[in-house]
Amino acid sequence: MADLSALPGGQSPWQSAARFGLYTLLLIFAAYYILPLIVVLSTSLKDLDEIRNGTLLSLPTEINFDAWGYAWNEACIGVSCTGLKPYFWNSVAMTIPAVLISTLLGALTGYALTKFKFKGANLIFAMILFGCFIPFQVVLLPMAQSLGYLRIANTVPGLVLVHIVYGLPFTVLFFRNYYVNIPDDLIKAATIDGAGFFMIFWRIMLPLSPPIIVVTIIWQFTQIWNDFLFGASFTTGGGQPVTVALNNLVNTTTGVKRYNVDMAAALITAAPTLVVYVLAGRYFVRGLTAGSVKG
Amino acid sequence: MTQKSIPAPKPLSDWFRRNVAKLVVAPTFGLIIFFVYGFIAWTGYVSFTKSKMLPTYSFEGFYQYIRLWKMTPWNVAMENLLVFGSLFIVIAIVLGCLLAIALDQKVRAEGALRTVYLYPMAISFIITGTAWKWILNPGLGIQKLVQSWGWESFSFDWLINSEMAVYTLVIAAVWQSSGFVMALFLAALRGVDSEIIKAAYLDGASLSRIYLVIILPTLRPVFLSCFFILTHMAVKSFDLVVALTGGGPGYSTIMPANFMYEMTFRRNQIGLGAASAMMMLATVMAIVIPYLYSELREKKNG
Amino acid sequence: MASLSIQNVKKSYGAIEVLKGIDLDLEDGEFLVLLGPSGCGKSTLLNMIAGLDTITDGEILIDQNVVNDVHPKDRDIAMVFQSYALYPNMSVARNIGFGLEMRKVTKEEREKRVEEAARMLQIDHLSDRKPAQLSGGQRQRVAMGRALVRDPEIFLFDEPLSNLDAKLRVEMRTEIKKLHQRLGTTMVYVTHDQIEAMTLASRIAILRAGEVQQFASPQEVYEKPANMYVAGFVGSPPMNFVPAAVVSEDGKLGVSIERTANGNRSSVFLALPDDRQDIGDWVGRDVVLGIRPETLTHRSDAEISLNKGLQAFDCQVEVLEPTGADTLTYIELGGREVIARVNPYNTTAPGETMAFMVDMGKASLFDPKTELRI
Amino acid sequence: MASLSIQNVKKSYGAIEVLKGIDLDLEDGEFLVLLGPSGCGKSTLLNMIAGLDTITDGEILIDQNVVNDVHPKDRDIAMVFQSYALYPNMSVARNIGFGLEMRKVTKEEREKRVEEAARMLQIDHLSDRKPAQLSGGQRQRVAMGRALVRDPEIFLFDEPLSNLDAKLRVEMRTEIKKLHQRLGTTMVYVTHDQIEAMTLASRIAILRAGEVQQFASPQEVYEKPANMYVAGFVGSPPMNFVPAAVVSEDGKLGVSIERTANGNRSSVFLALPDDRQDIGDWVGRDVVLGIRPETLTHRSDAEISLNKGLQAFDCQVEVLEPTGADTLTYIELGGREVIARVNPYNTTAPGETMAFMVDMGKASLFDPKTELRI
Amino acid sequence: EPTAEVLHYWTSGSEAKAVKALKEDFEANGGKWVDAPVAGGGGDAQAAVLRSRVLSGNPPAAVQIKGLSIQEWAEADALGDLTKLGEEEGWDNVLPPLLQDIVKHDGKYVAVPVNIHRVDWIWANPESLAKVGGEPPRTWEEFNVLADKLQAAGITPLAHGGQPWQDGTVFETVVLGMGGAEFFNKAFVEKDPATLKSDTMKKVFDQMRKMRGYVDADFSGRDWNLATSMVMRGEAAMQIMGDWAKGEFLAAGKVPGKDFLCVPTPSKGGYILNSDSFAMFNVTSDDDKAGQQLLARLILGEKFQETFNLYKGSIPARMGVSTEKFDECAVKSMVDLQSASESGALVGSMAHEIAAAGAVRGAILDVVTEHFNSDMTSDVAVERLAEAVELAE
Ligand SMILES: Nc1ncnc2c1ncn2[C@@H]1O[C@H](COP(=O)(O)OP(=O)(O)OP(=O)(O)O)[C@@H](O)[C@H]1O
Ligand SMILES: Nc1ncnc2c1ncn2[C@@H]1O[C@H](COP(=O)(O)OP(=O)(O)OP(=O)(O)O)[C@@H](O)[C@H]1O
Ligand SMILES: [Mg+2]
Ligand SMILES: [Mg+2]
Repeated sequence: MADLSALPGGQSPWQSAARFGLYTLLLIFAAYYILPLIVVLSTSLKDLDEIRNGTLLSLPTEINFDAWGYAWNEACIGVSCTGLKPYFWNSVAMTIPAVLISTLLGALTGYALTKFKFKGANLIFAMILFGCFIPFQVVLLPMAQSLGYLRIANTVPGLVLVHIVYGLPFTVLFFRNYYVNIPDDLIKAATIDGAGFFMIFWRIMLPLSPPIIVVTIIWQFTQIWNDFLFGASFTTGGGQPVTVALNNLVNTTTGVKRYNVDMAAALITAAPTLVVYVLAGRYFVRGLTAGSVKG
Repeated sequence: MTQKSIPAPKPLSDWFRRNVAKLVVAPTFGLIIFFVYGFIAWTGYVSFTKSKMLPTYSFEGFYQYIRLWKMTPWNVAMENLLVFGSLFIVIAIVLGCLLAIALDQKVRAEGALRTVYLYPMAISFIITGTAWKWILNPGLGIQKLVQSWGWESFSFDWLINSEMAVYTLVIAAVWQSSGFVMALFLAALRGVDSEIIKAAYLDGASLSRIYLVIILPTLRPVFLSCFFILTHMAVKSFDLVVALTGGGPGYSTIMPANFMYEMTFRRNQIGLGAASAMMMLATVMAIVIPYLYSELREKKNG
Repeated sequence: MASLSIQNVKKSYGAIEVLKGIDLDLEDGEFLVLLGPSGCGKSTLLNMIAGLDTITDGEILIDQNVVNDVHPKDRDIAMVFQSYALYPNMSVARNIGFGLEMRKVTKEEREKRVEEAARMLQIDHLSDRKPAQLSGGQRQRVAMGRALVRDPEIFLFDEPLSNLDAKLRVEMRTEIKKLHQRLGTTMVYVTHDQIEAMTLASRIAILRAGEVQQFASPQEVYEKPANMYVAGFVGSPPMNFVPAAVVSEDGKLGVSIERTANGNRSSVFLALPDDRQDIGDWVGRDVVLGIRPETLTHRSDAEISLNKGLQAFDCQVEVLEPTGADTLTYIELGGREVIARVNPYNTTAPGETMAFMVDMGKASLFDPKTELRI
Repeated sequence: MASLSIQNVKKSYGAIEVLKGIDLDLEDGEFLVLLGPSGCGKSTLLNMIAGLDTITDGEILIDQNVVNDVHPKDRDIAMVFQSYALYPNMSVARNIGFGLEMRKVTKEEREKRVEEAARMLQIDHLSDRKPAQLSGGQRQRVAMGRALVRDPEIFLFDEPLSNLDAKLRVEMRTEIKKLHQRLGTTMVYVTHDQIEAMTLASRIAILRAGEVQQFASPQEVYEKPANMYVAGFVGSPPMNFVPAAVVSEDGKLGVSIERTANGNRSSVFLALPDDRQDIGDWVGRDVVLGIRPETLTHRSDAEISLNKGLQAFDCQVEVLEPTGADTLTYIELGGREVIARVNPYNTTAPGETMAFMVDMGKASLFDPKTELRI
Repeated sequence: EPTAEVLHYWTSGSEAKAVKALKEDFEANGGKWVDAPVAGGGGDAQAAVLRSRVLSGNPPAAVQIKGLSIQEWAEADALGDLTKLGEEEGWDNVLPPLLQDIVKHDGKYVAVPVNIHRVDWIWANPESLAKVGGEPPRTWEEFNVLADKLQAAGITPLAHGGQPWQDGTVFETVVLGMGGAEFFNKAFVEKDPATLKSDTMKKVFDQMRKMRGYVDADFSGRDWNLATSMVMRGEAAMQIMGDWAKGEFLAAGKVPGKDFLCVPTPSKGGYILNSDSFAMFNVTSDDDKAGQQLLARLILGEKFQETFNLYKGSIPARMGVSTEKFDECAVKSMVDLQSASESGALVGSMAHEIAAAGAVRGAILDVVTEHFNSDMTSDVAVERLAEAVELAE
């Protein structure tokens, strides 16, 4: 948008005051957003005595990474004291295929629904979209039964399937809204050039999709990585994702709470998604600009 | 130039070519039909039974629904959804929009600020819930901090006040989602035709006028998108309650999803849980179906 | 090269009939321009020829073969789109060669042909660029190259110049013209710009709301427009329409035009050339006289003496619009604003009276009711 | 109404100098057209006049007042944008009245003036529609209405017609012309379409890469282009440039042009009119002869006898491009492709030889090195 | 190879150690242990997992569930039969009758108990009591007097965490104390509306209202162990909590009788019992079946009973385990259990799902916690209680 301060007659004292107010506002909200992270981070760096005696908002007097090492390598989850490490890799193994498959299926479906419109395509899209709104608690029981019938209950493929299914409405939505804005002429040109459905998808549509692929992958990655409910319900023991392990570690029913370990574990669990957002956040906004939002 | 002959159509590959789009959509659609609509149907059926520990399948009519609406916790949950939902949606939209506008003023360090606003979206409430619990806890967090600065009478005890606790949910939920709303608005603001703004300057409108009267109204679709994204989050909010208040004090902050979960899994009342799930779905449908309808209408024309 | 035949082709979207039975026949090597306003169904027809849209009724034949059910890629056509539809992710060379690649042409062969096409269009130095790095004119050339390299039976163009600026448009128009002269391939070209149609076409089909108004050579369309719609659509500035009555004066057939000059009503008589005696039965009836601006100009006695059709009269000048080569002069005739194309050296200031002449040999007469040419 | 003076105005974006010292002076009520190719800085200059962009160096004066630091809204100017920039959420009436609303004009007054402007532009029946429900031409009118209703000192237009189709463009051009004639307000109009510039301007400033090439009346720009760039930019088809040498033959000054007709080299001599004796020192040196297509046409002895400047020669025809009113005929002169504008009735088939005449009184001569007019 | 997948929610601290002991024992006896912990909310999350596993036809071999849930799962035909093993091992002779009722369905053993927790404890800080010259209370009146004194002295009388199950824990001790065992059972086991609406129940709620006053401002949502540490630090004087709280004191190096006191909540020799148990689900493979047998045998073995309960802070489920290694609180618990059992003052915990199953317990807690967190009158509370219990079934 046009830059107000660049206008002639725009550099009045009023303007500088407004500018000051603007920055104040931005910083106050930055504090609001960053506060919980700071609390978690500083707690994870304190030792237990300091936590018992100080306030939560006080900064650690001495930086201490013991809790991190303990949470990663040693903390007991149930009877096995392996730390979060194995569970972390479980999550990786589950998230990557689920994200990739749901993104690919979403892209294909979005493409078919926009560029090869057939009768009822809109209705099908609407029906798929409605899936976004189904609360996951509702599907736990029938899903358990279905996974049992499919003989993939309590397995990683089972969990991957669940995440693909409930991620699809979002990925289809993203891709469809993006592809709607890609000119039909491109498809026509490629058709005349002799490319078929999959060739066009592979050679024309996918190379045009990086912005929306970034948005979709970030979204799906966050959703799936952070999922607790499905992970807890459809896996047990050593196959559990890291969020469930974190919960097991943090939610003590009896015993002494080691807050620094809890917080370190929480940060370890959150690290991948945090890193993704910090590194790719810019592409996220750019991708949203590129078409997943109307208007 | 040589004469090239035009090949005759081949029936099989032609059939495939004509139907390939449908074939590609079929797996996705099939999955959705089964795992969304099939499950809704299953839940719908179970809500008409007296299932307890495990689902049973003998039809019992509206028994569970009648029971459901007689239960105080359910009514509280629906009320909470209304209060929490409307506050959460309104505040997140207003705040997200405000931040987007502020960030759109060519500010320095925009990238860093944007990341700070956006990151809560990345973290599950299972994780940050604890932090918020501490921050909002009068004896540990902000209240204690401010009091230790010398303002002894300062009080911020919403978390433990059954009248106010629901608002702490709003604070934390807004914290998590408003950055996303900000990103949506920012994306849309970046797409506004700069000539329109120039025209408005020439027409003598001030910056605030330009935003209020000209830009924001053109962002109507973004408002709608945000509204529905936030609605879906509000209806689905579960983790938030579990992590922050555990539904308490009492059950003053329980949400329909928590109620459903509690009934189904803790109290072995699958039928009742299914009935509450159907009520949630009905609520969602009442909001979403008009949206989907208008969305597709618009797409067709534009 | 191929002939193209469109036989009673119809297209409906749901209840809306977009094309209402189109009949067109084209020989090998012809250049057909489909001309019409926005929304008249030009693109729809072109898409149907390409096979990108199904045909509701009727038949399309390429080289005497019905192609209604042939897949676009098997029709051996190439198409240039208004938006160019270049593949944004591919380099120029890749864009041009994509059609060959899909047809499994060997790499060497492909490269040879791409280079050839690129050189022909003078874009060989751009081979490695992406479309986003090209100017409008360059993109247009790439789009043409993509069509060219395939050496198809028929070229289709959908308003290929409308995204270019005025200057480039003229240049590219000439290039397309030359291309056609060189290749001799059958071409179908869609536009709503009549000047493009006139300069390029060997035959023009003028469409209006899904119906062909006239299908003829540019010259015929220009000089003998089938109806007032065509007459008004072709030519810029458009043909002047003046209400008139056919009269016979001193034994000569002609038209009489009412005028209101400075509050005084008067009439002008313009004699028709002798070869228009066919309209004898129209005497005493109202007609619409169609005069092209370039046939209405400042009086030149030298020319009048040479051309029998030229008729002179005086008139007050209202507005002047210089275009450089000519000055458009607005006068009032029969209650209508009428444009005359005058040499800049012969103009008068607005408000003054000037001597005009009109070439009645090139005038058209229309029936005011049916709007058809008489 | 106001005068406008632009004095040595410069603009840089970072290290890039986009405008390199522009000087323009405009009287009350003039119609200035800024003409130039894409990216030459036209919009930048217009934005600076409007106050939408800061001035790096130099001064802009409106009515003798320096406005460099005056806020856009206080400059009393109105602007019509290329994209129209209508407020999408407001009705037509509200769009037009918004500027008045911001200036706290009372509701009655506002409604009166909006209605007046709408009626003037014939969009009064559309008052309640939203911009999205309007056609291109209607939107354009609303954008004009928005400017009009404010009754500003200066109107600015940034390519207001470039989004319209050919036909509408011509219509709207005439309307803007009439508007200026009626209001008499000072107007500044940006375009890259030379025909718009020619028809509308009282003065044209031709820009190229941030520099003014010529600042003069349309007639002067057309007939006496300051350099080859201007000559090539104005006029469609553009001026023909032919390499030639100034010679003195039989005591008459003229230019000699080399030709290669059917493999035989020969030369054509074209005498210059007597009033061009000023170029005596150029004898024996190379020049570029500039001939506008309309001054190069089929031979007409009647005219040659009347106009001393007309010189005749024969030439082989290469390509024909009929445009309806005229046929563009391509011939080869001095190794260049040259366009002649010929009456359709006097054309010959390509490949045949035809008799031409050229009006040397209207020819321009350029220095091949500096490209400046001699 | 006997295999057992064990689904439990003992995920950390002393519990995890206790489970680990079982695992090691199991493995030492040639079994293969598949650990399936699901922490959170006293089994909330586990409940969902178990449901999913059963519905998907793939239940874990042993699941930590308790009280009436065992009966419900047994009714749903989801549990296996351990009767043969029970006969071989003579469980009828070593298990207290109340526990036998819990783990038997239709006279068949379907689960094995691992421990006995006493719920009705007051954990007190002797220093704080000394400051006001108070003695541990023997009646609720004494409790109130003491609490008032403590409050006057600026000490929070009652350390409490505002979570429904903690509210329920306090509530049931008051019910037992004011109404006695018969009243307790009539209300919670028989769900007798008249009892639920009785004046005694109103008095109970009056007492709860008083207790609310004894709690500090920040109690809401607090975890119980945080409340325990308040007592340890002397910020609060007493906490009403089951004997798992002892683990916290011990972990902090406190000595029973010296640094902290354990006294039963005021009642006439009553005892509220909570017991964890492992239910054996229907499994198909022989390995799993063998694993279940082995596990059941080990759990009720004397050795395990001792180690496990030393870690966990509870007392053995089977009788006749040597008291030698147990601390004074545990010994007191054993003695009181014996006498309560004989006098008929032994009841199962409502808050911990021994006396009442999920739905009823939940409904009761709903009302209790709402009353505790609002200014609802006792009259309204009893009405609501009766109504909620009726609706729950
Ligand atoms: N898929 C469709 N469904 C319904 N109507 C359509 C569809 N495609 C085109 N039309 C309608 O068919 C008519 C002709 O469209 P077409 O695109 O052929 O026009 P056109 O002559 O190419 O116009 P333009 O010059 O604007 O490109 C229009 O009125 C249009 O609204
Ligand atoms: N904000 C900016 N930063 C850097 N360069 C700019 C900026 N705005 C314009 N330019 C450059 O200034 C030059 C002139 O731009 P301007 O928009 O005035 O061209 P124009 O003559 O209006 O072209 P067009 O006909 O395409 O509208 C261009 O080369 C453009 O790239
Ligand atoms: Mg079209
Ligand atoms: Mg511009």
